[in-house]
Amino acid sequence: MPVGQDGLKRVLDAFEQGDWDEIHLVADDVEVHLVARGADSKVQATSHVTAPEETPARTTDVAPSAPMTATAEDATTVVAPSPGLFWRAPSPGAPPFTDIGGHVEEGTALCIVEVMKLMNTLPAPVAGTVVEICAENGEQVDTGTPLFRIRADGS
Amino acid sequence: MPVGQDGLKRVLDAFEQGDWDEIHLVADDVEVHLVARGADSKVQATSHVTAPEETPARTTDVAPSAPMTATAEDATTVVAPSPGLFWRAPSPGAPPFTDIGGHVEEGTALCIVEVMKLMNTLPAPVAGTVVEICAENGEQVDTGTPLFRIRADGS
Amino acid sequence: MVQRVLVANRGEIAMRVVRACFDEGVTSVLAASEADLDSLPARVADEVVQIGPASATASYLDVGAVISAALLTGCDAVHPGYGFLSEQPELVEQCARHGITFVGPSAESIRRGGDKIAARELARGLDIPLGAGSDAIDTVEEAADLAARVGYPVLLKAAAGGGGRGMRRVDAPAQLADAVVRARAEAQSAFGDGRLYIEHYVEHARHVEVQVLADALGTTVHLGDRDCSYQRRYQKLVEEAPASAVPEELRRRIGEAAVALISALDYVGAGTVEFLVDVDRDTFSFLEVNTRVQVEHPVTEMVTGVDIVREQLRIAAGKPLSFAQGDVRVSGHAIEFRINAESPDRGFVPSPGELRVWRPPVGTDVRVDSHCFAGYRVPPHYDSLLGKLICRGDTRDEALDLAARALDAFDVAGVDTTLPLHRELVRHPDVRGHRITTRWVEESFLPLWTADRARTARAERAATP
Amino acid sequence: MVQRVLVANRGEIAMRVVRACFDEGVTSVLAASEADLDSLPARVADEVVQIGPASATASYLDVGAVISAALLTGCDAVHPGYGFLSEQPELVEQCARHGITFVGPSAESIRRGGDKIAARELARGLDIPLGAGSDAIDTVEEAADLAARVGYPVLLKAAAGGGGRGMRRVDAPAQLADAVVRARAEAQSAFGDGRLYIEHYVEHARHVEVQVLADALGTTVHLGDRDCSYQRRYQKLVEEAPASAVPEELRRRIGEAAVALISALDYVGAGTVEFLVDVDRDTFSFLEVNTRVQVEHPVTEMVTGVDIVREQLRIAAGKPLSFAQGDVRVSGHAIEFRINAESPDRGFVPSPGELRVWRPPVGTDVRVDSHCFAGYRVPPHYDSLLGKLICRGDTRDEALDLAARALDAFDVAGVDTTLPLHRELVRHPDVRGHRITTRWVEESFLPLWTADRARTARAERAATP
Repeated sequence: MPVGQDGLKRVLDAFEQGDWDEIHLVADDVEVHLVARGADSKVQATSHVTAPEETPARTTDVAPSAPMTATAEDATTVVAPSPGLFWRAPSPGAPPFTDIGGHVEEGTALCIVEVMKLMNTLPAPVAGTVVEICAENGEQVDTGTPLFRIRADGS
Repeated sequence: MPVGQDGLKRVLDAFEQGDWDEIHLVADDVEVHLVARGADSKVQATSHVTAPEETPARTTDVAPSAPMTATAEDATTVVAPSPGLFWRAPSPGAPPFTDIGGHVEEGTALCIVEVMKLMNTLPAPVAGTVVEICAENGEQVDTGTPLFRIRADGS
Repeated sequence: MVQRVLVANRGEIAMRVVRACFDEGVTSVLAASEADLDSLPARVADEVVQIGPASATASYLDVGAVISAALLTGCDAVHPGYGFLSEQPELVEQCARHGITFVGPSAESIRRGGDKIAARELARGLDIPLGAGSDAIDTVEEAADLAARVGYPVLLKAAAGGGGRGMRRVDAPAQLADAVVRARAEAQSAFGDGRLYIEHYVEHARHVEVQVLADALGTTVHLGDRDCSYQRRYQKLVEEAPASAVPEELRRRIGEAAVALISALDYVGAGTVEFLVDVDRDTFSFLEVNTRVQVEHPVTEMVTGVDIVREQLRIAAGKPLSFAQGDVRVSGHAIEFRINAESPDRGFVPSPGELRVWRPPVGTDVRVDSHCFAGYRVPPHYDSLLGKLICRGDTRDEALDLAARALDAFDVAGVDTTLPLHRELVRHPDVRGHRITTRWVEESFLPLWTADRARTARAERAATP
Repeated sequence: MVQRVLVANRGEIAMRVVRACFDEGVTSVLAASEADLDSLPARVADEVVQIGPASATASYLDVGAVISAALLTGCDAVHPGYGFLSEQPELVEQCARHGITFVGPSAESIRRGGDKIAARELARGLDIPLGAGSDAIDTVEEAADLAARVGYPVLLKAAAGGGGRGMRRVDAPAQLADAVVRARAEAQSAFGDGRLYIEHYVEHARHVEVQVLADALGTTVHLGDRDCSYQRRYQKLVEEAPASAVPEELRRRIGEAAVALISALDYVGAGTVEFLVDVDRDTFSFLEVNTRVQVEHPVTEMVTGVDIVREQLRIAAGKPLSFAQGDVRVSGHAIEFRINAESPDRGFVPSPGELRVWRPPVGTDVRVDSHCFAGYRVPPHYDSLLGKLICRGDTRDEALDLAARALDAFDVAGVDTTLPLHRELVRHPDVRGHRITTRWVEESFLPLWTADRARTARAERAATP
């Protein structure tokens, strides 16, 4: 059954009555994208412009894996220890753990790699300055994908 | 269970008692190849040197498809009308339908393409001389594989 | 002892036997040709032994290759599946000689049951009806006598003939004398032999067969009947169980005849006795015995709950059948569709190649027996059966409804298949009404369906700019 | 009317619901996130609607997305599966508001049954035993009184606590006074709140649950029990049906308690009532109600023959259950193994990636519920369940034997899975002897198994030149 006028109309009615910020559906040959007036970050979230909505809501009690690192050109590269999703903040809306130019101590949390509901917080392997952030917030990364480059203090 | 000495010995005994010409088995890491003294064409057949043993035993009552043809450089190419096995003779041991240098009339049988037990006899599309046979007897061919090139009479 | 079974076959029946081995807790060793080393049964079986090149004569049909493969891999039994060597007494004898259990009847049973003339003699001795016929006739008077006896319409056939030549249908006594003269002349010119014989012409026939299992301890049971009247060129396309269109009383007598015949053969294993039912006369006649598991065995499994291939393995191991005749209940109705790699639009030419998509339907009363998977290359060397869709319902109508939906959901791409044909067939009023006879597919269904398909294709071409 | 069902879930349960829709003859429309558009349920469902990006909060957990998807595609019902929105009263209310049937209980039932405090109150009112416990204690004397009443060993717990902090086990009255003082100090320093309470410490517990189905016409039946004591970090790993290690009389009372509770909730749909059985005392206590179909429902289906998900659809359509309590027969024993994409050798870290090989075992009493296929990329966004292997036998021993063989035959490559763990577990003497309690996996099985694996790995490394 192709999506008919009926279905579209019902979605519009529901959207007007509901308190939903945004709806984005694709069925058959129809794409529906509705954004409520006054809706803010959520819209941006699902349009993939800035920080996605997904919340690293809880960290688990599994010990974080030590991040794999690789040193090149005076900077230490922090890579993803597993496939997963790269999150720069502890929770959505929260400020990022760190940013370019930021200084970190050895062990300072850099980011979260989320894999199948498991939140893996990656600590900085060295004290130093973040010179590059190599992945986008929310990006799907693979094992070994570079995430951060940190110039160690005194190097 | 890896193949043991027992299994090998039993095969050898059976081969000596039996009237089999040739046995070729591969199991696990063992390959057994036994050829009876005095065995002739069958040996060659399964060792893939000359005409395989498979017999186009009967032709079916399905009308042979007209072979697809393509003309280039003064010669007409006869291609396989379907995937299948290319047979140059009507039955094993029989002389081939035709050979390089042979003259054919339009409609003369050139070969059989066997597909899933169906024997498809291909007729020559033109009268002329066979200048090339492009596939090996018994070869597995695909739709469109060139089989023969025939220089038409008078060209 | 049956602990390691050489599965001497390929395709969907190899999968079926491998699965039965798993169920019985015995090891399966697949005997595969070079072309089948990457096949699904080769991946699913416990072990694999390569028995020769792609060519079946040098692999699946080579008794020596099969026996040596069993010896090499230490198998104590060989399951032949159907086709290939399954009804080859030589394989049975060679198995016995080398101390290997053949999963099937004795060589003697195969010879007596498999040979049509011998089986007809046996049936005659048991008073099982044979196709009404006659010995050669000499005079027109003799012909008139015989025709009156077997009943009109009759068929005049050339004794030396075949393939329909010299065959002549006669509907009434008045036409007989002329027909005999002409048929004799035709036979003489065609075969150099003018002898004729007379049969009753069965206008509306159903192919009905009975599934039998017999263990080595002397128990023979039958699992009810199947109706396999959907045929094209004597190849079954669709099968149903039970044969519920045939009157109850006739089915009872057919079942008894099957058991009598199997018992007289000292048969051990799974077997099928085939009959032709004359729909207009409510009579039946014996056709032949199949001394192996058949392609269409799943419809019987679906309505009885008996696992025929597991029972074969039990029987071969010398165990008693796992149930008695009194336990057999035929519950509901099942129908099977053969999915062949063939182009029904192009005279059913085979269509090997790579299966880009292979997505069978899933459902509780839906069973798909197949060796296919997405990415599988259907080899050109063997037959075109890709798999079988079997659907069960509490009633025949429910089974057909389910089958219609399952066929629609069956998604195959890369090779042509008989699926489009089945999708139409299952919805046809004659099928719904259960009015199928052995000539229905070729004479009623296919001509219209083919014309329809061609018309649709033309219309589509015309609509494309 | 339930004619078009929006399947608002993913993974194996989406496949399960799509299949049940097919069986019931209703149309399935899969609501899929962007990451799941190429998944198997998206290919098998009749239709697909994309409801948002990979992130579950913006797709599978978004009530607005699910409701609008149902409206857009003209669905008259929503099946929520398990997890995600399946126990979210808001989805139920929004469905009602838009005239869509929610396949599950009312919002009110979910609230009263799903909330642990509310459910405990309800159970208390029905005289269903609760975990033996106390209100906060003030003095050592009060503690001694209570401890004597609930029975030693007891557990002192911080009222404000959690995660094991401030928890202290006391085995005998002589140790109590000292323990109370220390625990209070610990609780005070950890939570700024020194209040304690006392529970009986259940040393050997089994997790037993009862599957219930209730239709809208007032019929409530139970389908027997399951034993889900194999757990790691409160996550079930393996489940069995029936809970045959528990004494018959206790199981009868547990079943009655479950039905009483469900009836008191005016419940409509499939639900599970969970209990903890104290193995040493032969007592049971109520844990919680799950107001949805559960991951482990197939073990119950395998021993009863009831299709729980089809019954859910029937119930949602207002139809009566297709069977009565008197028809329910628990026949044989079934066991389920969760195949997770996790590395048991590396602390069970998830292991997403491409499944190079996915070859589940085939067999009559073997069922594999899964959305996986060879070539499938397991996405990192969702949980790690790849599928479930369920095996049935006439006895528990037969089920375990079959499971051992099926686990061996289960071939997966490309991602790490829990299969190696299950292969050892199923052969463990404690499992064969049916001596499992809720701490067995973590305290008995895993430490030894992990050490063993590490030793084997080291030996293999050493043997490699």
